[in-house]
Amino acid sequence: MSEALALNLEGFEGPLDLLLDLARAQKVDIRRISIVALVDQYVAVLEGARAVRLEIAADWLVMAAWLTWLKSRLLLPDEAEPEEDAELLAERLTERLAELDRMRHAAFWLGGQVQLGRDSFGRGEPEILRLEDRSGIVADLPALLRAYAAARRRATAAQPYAPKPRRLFSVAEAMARLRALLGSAPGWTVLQGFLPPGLATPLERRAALASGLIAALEEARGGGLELRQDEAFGPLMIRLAQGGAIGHAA
Amino acid sequence: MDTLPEPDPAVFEHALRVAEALIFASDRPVKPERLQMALPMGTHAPAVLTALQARCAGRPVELVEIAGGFVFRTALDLAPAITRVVEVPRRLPRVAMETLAIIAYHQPVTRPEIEEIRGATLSQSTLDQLLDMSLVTGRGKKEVPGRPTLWGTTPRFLEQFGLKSLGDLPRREELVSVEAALPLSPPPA
Amino acid sequence: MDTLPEPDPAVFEHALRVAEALIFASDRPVKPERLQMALPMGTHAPAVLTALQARCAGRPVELVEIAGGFVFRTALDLAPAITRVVEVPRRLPRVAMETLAIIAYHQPVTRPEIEEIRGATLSQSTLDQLLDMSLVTGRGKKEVPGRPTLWGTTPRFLEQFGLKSLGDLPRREELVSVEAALPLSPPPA
Repeated sequence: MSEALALNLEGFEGPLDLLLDLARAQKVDIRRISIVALVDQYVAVLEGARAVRLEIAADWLVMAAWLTWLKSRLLLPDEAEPEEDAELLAERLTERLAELDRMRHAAFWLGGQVQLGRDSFGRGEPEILRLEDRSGIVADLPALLRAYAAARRRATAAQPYAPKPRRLFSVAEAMARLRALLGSAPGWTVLQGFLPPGLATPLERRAALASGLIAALEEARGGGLELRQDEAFGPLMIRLAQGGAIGHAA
Repeated sequence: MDTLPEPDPAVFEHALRVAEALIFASDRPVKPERLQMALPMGTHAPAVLTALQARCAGRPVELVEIAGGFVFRTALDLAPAITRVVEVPRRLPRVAMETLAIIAYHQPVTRPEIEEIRGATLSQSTLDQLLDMSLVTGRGKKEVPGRPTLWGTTPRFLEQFGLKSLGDLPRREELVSVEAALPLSPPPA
Repeated sequence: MDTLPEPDPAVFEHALRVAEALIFASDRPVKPERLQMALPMGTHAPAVLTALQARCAGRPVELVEIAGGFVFRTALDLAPAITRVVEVPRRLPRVAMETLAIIAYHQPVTRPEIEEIRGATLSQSTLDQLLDMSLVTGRGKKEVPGRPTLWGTTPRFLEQFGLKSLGDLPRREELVSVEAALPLSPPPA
């Protein structure tokens, strides 16, 4: 007897499953079942199962404890307000059982439907109704332009780094040039006239001018030439010192 | 509504041929809009489908409306003969069927919610079974701590059980059995 | 050969129904031996198949013999109506797109020149791709040793990129800063 009960318990998918089965045994609308009777039946089944097997899953025992508590609340005379409304809890349990019952009916209804692959069969080997035309391409002008810019940037970046050669006119070069040219230039001449040709950038020209000025000042210090500037920011004029010989000073 | 002009009988006949071929060749329900694209000018998919359905009645392969479209399906009386040769897929166990019913009625629904309704834990293998058969699918996450996946049924579910839409499922109130006794009443025909 | 006894017409009719449903549901051509397993006693697959083939002649779906078995196939005349042509345009690979852009801006240009501009070798397959799509074409030979082909774009190129003429292309300087540009021939006018 108790053996049968234990086996019985194993056939259920959890306490709610068993409760639903017991509720159905009352043969009334699930919403009108007697919770008190249900609790007694549940506990009885569980006790029977415990007689043969002690290791009953915790959720079964928790449900038993909760149901016993619920039963005691329901049986108490309504005196003071209980902290939780037992009627409400019983109603909630009933509603849960009703929902599980509905879902079980739904499963049963589904099982009775005409099922594909069991009662009726679809096309086993469908035909391909799609023909892919791959002749077109996705490409628009922005993509083309991006590609061009990207290719050029990458090609440029791939060039080995070579610093731009900068033509600088050193002071030593400037002095050599002054010496070479001044002899052939009679009288006052603008300093810029002694700068080398072919200076491309403004930076190179300013650097050359500075070198030229330093070279001229150096020669003037040695007495080789004379400098003159008539006004602030005016042109710098140079000439060979009277009687002097450039290059022999210092 | 405007009354549609009567189509030329030859054109209508051609439309029937096109419809039969298109639906026959397809492995999934053909929606009227899809059929309309293939039909000759002046013929209308709903009228063609109605005529085709009438013509195919009683044939070994019948035209049925499922999952929002039309498909050919073998007649029910032939299943025993065919199953002798065609491999029959395994039956879904009770747990899987119940879980599927809960997903169908409560979708989108999370796994903890399914477990709550069934009052038992849901094993991964049960969910895997339903996923393998493409009967259910994930439908995003529920914005609660843990972000559990929301489950729902697929168009394949409708096809499997021959439903036009989820609206074809019995209403919840109809699922209550007043006699409340096992075994359950047989399903509606 | 023995002459087979004439089967009961009702049984033969049922055999025809079974055959039609089975072939419809099967995922591969049905061999007569396989069909035989599903047929009612006293009916023979070859005779049933012959009768079914005759019955389906002229229908939108015909019974055809393929690879030693039988399958239903939609009639050939209906193929254009039920086949949907889907355009699946391809994306040009990056190398092809860059090569095309360089040809567009530097035409007429030889392959070694393209390689120099891209700073990478140009595979024949890339050039073939552009030729296959009629985006570029040969425009004579350059009169240098080896006489390499000069490449230029086609009217199809203008069409693809929605250009009235090559003059519609933005100027090169607007795309690549002067600093970055290598000394190259001027862009098309």
